[in-house]
Amino acid sequence: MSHFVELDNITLRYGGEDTGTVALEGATLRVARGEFVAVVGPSGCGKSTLMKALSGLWPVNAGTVIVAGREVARPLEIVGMAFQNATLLPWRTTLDNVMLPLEIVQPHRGRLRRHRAEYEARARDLLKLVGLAGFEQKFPWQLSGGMQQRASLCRALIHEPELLILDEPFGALDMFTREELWGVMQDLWMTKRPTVILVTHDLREAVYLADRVHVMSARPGRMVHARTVDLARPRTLEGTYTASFTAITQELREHISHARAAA
Amino acid sequence: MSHFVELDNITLRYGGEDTGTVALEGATLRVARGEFVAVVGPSGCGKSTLMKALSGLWPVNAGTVIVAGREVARPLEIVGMAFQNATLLPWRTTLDNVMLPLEIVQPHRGRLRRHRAEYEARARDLLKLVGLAGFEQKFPWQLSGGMQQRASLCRALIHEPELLILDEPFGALDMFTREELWGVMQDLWMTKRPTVILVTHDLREAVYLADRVHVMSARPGRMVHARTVDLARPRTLEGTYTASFTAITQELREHISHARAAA
Amino acid sequence: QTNVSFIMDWAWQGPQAFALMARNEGCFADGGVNITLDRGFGSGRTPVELATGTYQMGLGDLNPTIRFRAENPDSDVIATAILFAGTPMVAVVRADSGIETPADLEGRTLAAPDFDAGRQLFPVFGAAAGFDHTTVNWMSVSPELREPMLVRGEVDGITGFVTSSVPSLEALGLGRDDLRIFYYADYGAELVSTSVLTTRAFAEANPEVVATVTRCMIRGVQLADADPDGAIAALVAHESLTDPVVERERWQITIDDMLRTDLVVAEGISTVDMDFLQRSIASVEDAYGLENTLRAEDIFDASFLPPAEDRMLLSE
Amino acid sequence: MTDTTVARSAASARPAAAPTRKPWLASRRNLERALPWLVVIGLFLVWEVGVRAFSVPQFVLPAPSVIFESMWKWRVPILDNAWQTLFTTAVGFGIAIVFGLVTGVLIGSSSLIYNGLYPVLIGFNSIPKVAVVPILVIWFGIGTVPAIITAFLISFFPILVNVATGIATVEPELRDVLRALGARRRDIILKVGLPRAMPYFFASLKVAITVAFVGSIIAETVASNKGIGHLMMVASSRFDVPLVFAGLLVTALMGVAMYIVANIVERRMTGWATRGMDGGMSAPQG
Amino acid sequence: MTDTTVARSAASARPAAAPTRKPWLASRRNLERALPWLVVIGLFLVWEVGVRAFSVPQFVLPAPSVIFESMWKWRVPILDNAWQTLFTTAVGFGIAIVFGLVTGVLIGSSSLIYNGLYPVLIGFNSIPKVAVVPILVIWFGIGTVPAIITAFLISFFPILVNVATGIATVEPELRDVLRALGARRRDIILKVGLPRAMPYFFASLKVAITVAFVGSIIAETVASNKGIGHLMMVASSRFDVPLVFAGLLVTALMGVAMYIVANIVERRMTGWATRGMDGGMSAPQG
Ligand SMILES: Nc1ncnc2c1ncn2[C@@H]1O[C@H](COP(=O)(O)OP(=O)(O)OP(=O)(O)O)[C@@H](O)[C@H]1O
Ligand SMILES: Nc1ncnc2c1ncn2[C@@H]1O[C@H](COP(=O)(O)OP(=O)(O)OP(=O)(O)O)[C@@H](O)[C@H]1O
Ligand SMILES: Cc1ncc(C[n+]2csc(CCO)c2C)c(N)n1
Ligand SMILES: [Mg+2]
Ligand SMILES: [Mg+2]
Repeated sequence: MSHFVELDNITLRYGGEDTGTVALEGATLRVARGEFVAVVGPSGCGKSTLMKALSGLWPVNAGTVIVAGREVARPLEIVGMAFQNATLLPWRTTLDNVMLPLEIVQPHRGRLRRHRAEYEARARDLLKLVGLAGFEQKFPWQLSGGMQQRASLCRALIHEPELLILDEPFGALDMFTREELWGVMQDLWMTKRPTVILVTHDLREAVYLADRVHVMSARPGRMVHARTVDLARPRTLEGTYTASFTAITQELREHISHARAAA
Repeated sequence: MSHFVELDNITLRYGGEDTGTVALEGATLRVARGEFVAVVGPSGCGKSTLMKALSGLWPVNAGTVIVAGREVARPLEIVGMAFQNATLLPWRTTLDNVMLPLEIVQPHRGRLRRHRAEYEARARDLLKLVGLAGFEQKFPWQLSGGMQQRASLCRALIHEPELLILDEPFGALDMFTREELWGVMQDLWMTKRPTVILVTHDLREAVYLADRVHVMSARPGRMVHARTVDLARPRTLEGTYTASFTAITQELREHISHARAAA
Repeated sequence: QTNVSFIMDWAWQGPQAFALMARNEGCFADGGVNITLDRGFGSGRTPVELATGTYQMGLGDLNPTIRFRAENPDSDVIATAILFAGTPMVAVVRADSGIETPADLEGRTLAAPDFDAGRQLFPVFGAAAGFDHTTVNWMSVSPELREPMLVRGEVDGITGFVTSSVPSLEALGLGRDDLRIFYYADYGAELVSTSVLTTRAFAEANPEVVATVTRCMIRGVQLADADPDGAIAALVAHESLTDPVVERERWQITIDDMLRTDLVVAEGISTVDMDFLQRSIASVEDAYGLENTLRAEDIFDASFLPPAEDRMLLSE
Repeated sequence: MTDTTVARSAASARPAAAPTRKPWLASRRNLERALPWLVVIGLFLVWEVGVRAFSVPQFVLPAPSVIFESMWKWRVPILDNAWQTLFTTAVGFGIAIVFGLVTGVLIGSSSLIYNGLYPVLIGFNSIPKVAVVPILVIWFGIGTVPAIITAFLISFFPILVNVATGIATVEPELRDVLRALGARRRDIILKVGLPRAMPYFFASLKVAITVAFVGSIIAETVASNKGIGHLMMVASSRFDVPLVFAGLLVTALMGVAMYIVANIVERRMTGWATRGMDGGMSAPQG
Repeated sequence: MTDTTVARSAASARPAAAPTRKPWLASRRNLERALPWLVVIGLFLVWEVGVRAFSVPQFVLPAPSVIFESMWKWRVPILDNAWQTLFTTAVGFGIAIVFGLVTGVLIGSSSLIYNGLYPVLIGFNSIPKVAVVPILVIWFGIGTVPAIITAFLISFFPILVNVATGIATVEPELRDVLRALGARRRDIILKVGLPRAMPYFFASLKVAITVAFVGSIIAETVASNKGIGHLMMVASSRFDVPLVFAGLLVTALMGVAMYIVANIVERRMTGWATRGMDGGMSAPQG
């Protein structure tokens, strides 16, 4: 079976042949359509770089990146991406930032003008879902760090992309807001079934959300371990305290520990 | 006894009298010299705002802010601050970013030119301590998110300030790097004994590091609970799995849960 | 040695070469004057430069100075010699334009800069030649556009100095045969031209210096008239950008049309008929709508001139 | 740029001082509003006194009072000619904005075009436009067209340079937000490049407006029967120095008027860049 | 701005294309280097052919060949005068940089000064500098000084505007980094304001250099015995249009030369702003 996302043995180097930083070397990752995959690994190992490679934002130096059956040469319309930093556009209000993808991506782009109210309602609903109701007309710099991150998540979701790339989308949130959003993410995934690739430092988060968790080595990053999470869906917060759950996090923990030590 | 840091019943509003966002209302916090205090609370509750108020970066609308016995009207030289976003200056290398406070704060400022090599060695040591050896000459945008955060932490520490204000300094790090840096922080605190105020979302982190943990209410933020952590020092990672430790985190957890629900 | 800074009436061209000849001969130095000769920017600028003290002495067509004096009664710019008695002011039309007499200019369009003396004294020409100058339409252009406008037929004629317009038109491909040139003087306009200027205050404080400079300027004209090629050679030596052929012609026109009036040939350079000058002043004042207040003696002081025998032309 | 009221949100201004200092704040705002007038009036006073004290002759530097007198005396032709110049300048400036934006975007977004065009543009702009006007007059005849073209030629370059720089220095992170959506180049420029470049675009307008006036006026001095340039030419040809200065003063006034218009638009569009704060480097209370 | 080699670090360039495309890349870099020449040569060719085809008279627009001929014929005085103009311009420009930086910092960092000075500066800059030269001549005499002052007066404003904008739009987050250290205002400007404003400072230099040339040349046409302005005056007063154009061409060349100098300095100092990448909006492979 051909995979929806297929990174094959990629190498990615920032800068020149000799002097550059090799961020990824021989990284391979396959994700089926509709799968939810998490990527974990030590800081600076190349997780964000991997996301940039697979979204087509940065060309690889070796290996192939195939998404939806075609080699990725430039970024695709079917992707929704939440960056590690919120990177909201400072000249747009929160609402306008969230609605940005609708101005770019078809078919919304063509429909936006006529169906503006409908789309705006959708954006407001999303913002409400992440707890940002009432902040629609604020500018990004009027939001707290965690609020910016949540707005950025909404921007990744608004156009209901087939492939979701989320780079630490909950990193700046307190535990409760975070857990609430896990639930939101899981609901969303179970109803729309996008393909999701999530980068996180939180193993509980990875195991709660993902079908499979990949562990990366220290830089230059490559996949050193993959763990399928076969817990039943929908998963609950209580479930994260069960033994089977903690066994998985414990296993992953060890692998990361090795990956770090090996560097 | 007069405290080193004394925030008394402060109100802070972004923007105008009627239209502005009230971020803090009636927040009170007292920290003795040499104490290590953590502040936790839901996203958007005003933690960063509290830090800005107490560092003198943003004037309060009501109440008093006293640091080292004097009312804070403008930022003080004795403060070292790590912002929630790394905010490294993009035109400086990592090393130069870390050395920035030395160019500003006395007595280093006056000594820097003559003792450059010595100071540079100190900066390199610090960078090495947080795992950034070899990245001294890279520009900030050539670092990963977690690496930027670590460099920003070094910048807060380099001039050995009396008062350390750390706004989620470990948020973008994987668990292992984070735990390693907890140890680094604890060592540093135990040897130099600065006054530290730490904002975090991680209760384990708060309890591991702090003498006291303050819980903030949802916006407009104020202190709703304070918990003294009377665990022995130096604390160990194993210690975080003990019952007495988890009892404290559990207690704090409940308070935050209430604080969120009340909003 | 007394330092004198002297501003010419225009850039270094054929008509300005004489001053260099006098200097090269050592006339100024022998007279105890250390002279600095600077290019000028039009006769209108010279009285202003003198009045502000930027320069002590200068060269310029007398008409703008008359006007300056009349409009600034406090100022004391005077002429100590009139080097070129014949006015170079002309109106030029194309020979094939059907304009045969000045009167045919009525209702036509002429191009000239606003500050062009020929344009400003056009009323004098109109009065002398007997036509209604107010019916003429003017087009304001910068000097470098004046002749091209005529060449391209966008205007019926131009006004200007014969010394500048005719060589320019030739350079643009219109020879004398293609042109009809109306000399203001030919129709009875009583105007004089290029003069040595200074302020009365300076002249009274430094009478010998002024006398020397005045004498040497006349000497320079004598030399340049007698040896036109030598004058151009001096010019080329001074201003490396000079095109000798054009400047030789320009100087020749100046000699023929401005220098050698009957009076000058007979009695020497700067022989001034004070009645003529008074009438000339009146006509300038009329042209500008000023009251007739300026007297010839106030603006021309003959006392610094050398004796008549030293002012005779050397040639012939 | 240094506005305290912001577009779309008044909720963003930093409290410039603790509430107890309000009266001082109020007077500071008043001071800010009054300051340009004070500076101008002060300037004129110094000028007037200086001219009188040293009894500078009128044809060197007329006193402001004399200039105002002349302005009043010739108000009808001055207004007439000023109107012409304002029109010419506005048209030329308008074309310059469009052209400067488009070319700026092209140059800023492609290093090929940058390398190919910049040196040529620099060369062209080092040439004094006075020298080009005669050619324009010969091509387009005497009148408004050469002046408009001159105003355009002289003023598009500052706009172009700043737009190009703004586009070229957009933070890659912001650009990547759009790129990740598969946005076309055009969209990236419209949604990120141009908004990001706006503060510098408006900065360039301040320069461009002033040079546009210079452009149309020098064109008018070279060949025109209308406009402030023509008026100043006529005035100087009859030694009416006060009228020349009246023309200059009117030009300055028109420049300031156009600046105020641009400034209003700027405040609406680029409040985000200063986060609606007092644009200074100073601490709120410092 | 669109440089691919960066200050202090070569390790930052995005791979502009996959390795397999290297040959094309190489030829692209060559193309970039050759393009300005190609554009200039192309321009001259079109010009030459156009002039010949329509047999445009020389006084309207001389053909490049004629201009080059004239350039060669008068090479000695041209070089002489060009040197003078280059010197004058460089001095005036140098003063303008210092003054523009200082005033830009003041205006950018204080809304009081901004409000007080900007309108006056706009007004002053709307005035054609030609009109100011005669006054300068009366004060300083004919010669180099008025030309230097004119070059300065005309070129400080673009620098000032961009420095002020750069300082005023510094991200408050970056400013807070310094403020939190209790840094003095001067330090904040030196360590954050100015570095942040550098890309726009250099952008403004491109404009300022060109207008500095314009300034010294117009001053020379009004009051000087030397310089390209003087040369063009002499040439135009005898209708030597090819020589006028030769003067213009030499000016353009000098402008480009100064630009190249500024560009080299810029590349060293502002590589960070484009992250050392091709400064375009385009995708690495797009
Ligand atoms: N633009 C860039 N230029 C040069 N080097 C870079 C660039 N971006 C990242 N790197 C380097 O690539 C390596 C991997 O970075 P990456 O951002 O992918 O790490 P990460 O796994 O996302 O880390 P973190 O968990 O801290 O976000 C790092 O060593 C970093 O220094
Ligand atoms: N510059 C600003 N202008 C206007 N409002 C602001 C500004 N900064 C913060 N706020 C508002 O103040 C409130 C508190 O923000 P703050 O950044 O202090 O939250 P926080 O507790 O740090 O949250 P987080 O955990 O998400 O970082 C938020 O509602 C935010 O919208
Ligand atoms: C008002 C006025 N003054 C001077 C000139 C310049 N000019 C050109 S040719 C020439 C020769 C006469 O000596 C002179 C003086 C002018 N055109 N108009
Ligand atoms: Mg990352
Ligand atoms: Mg915060």
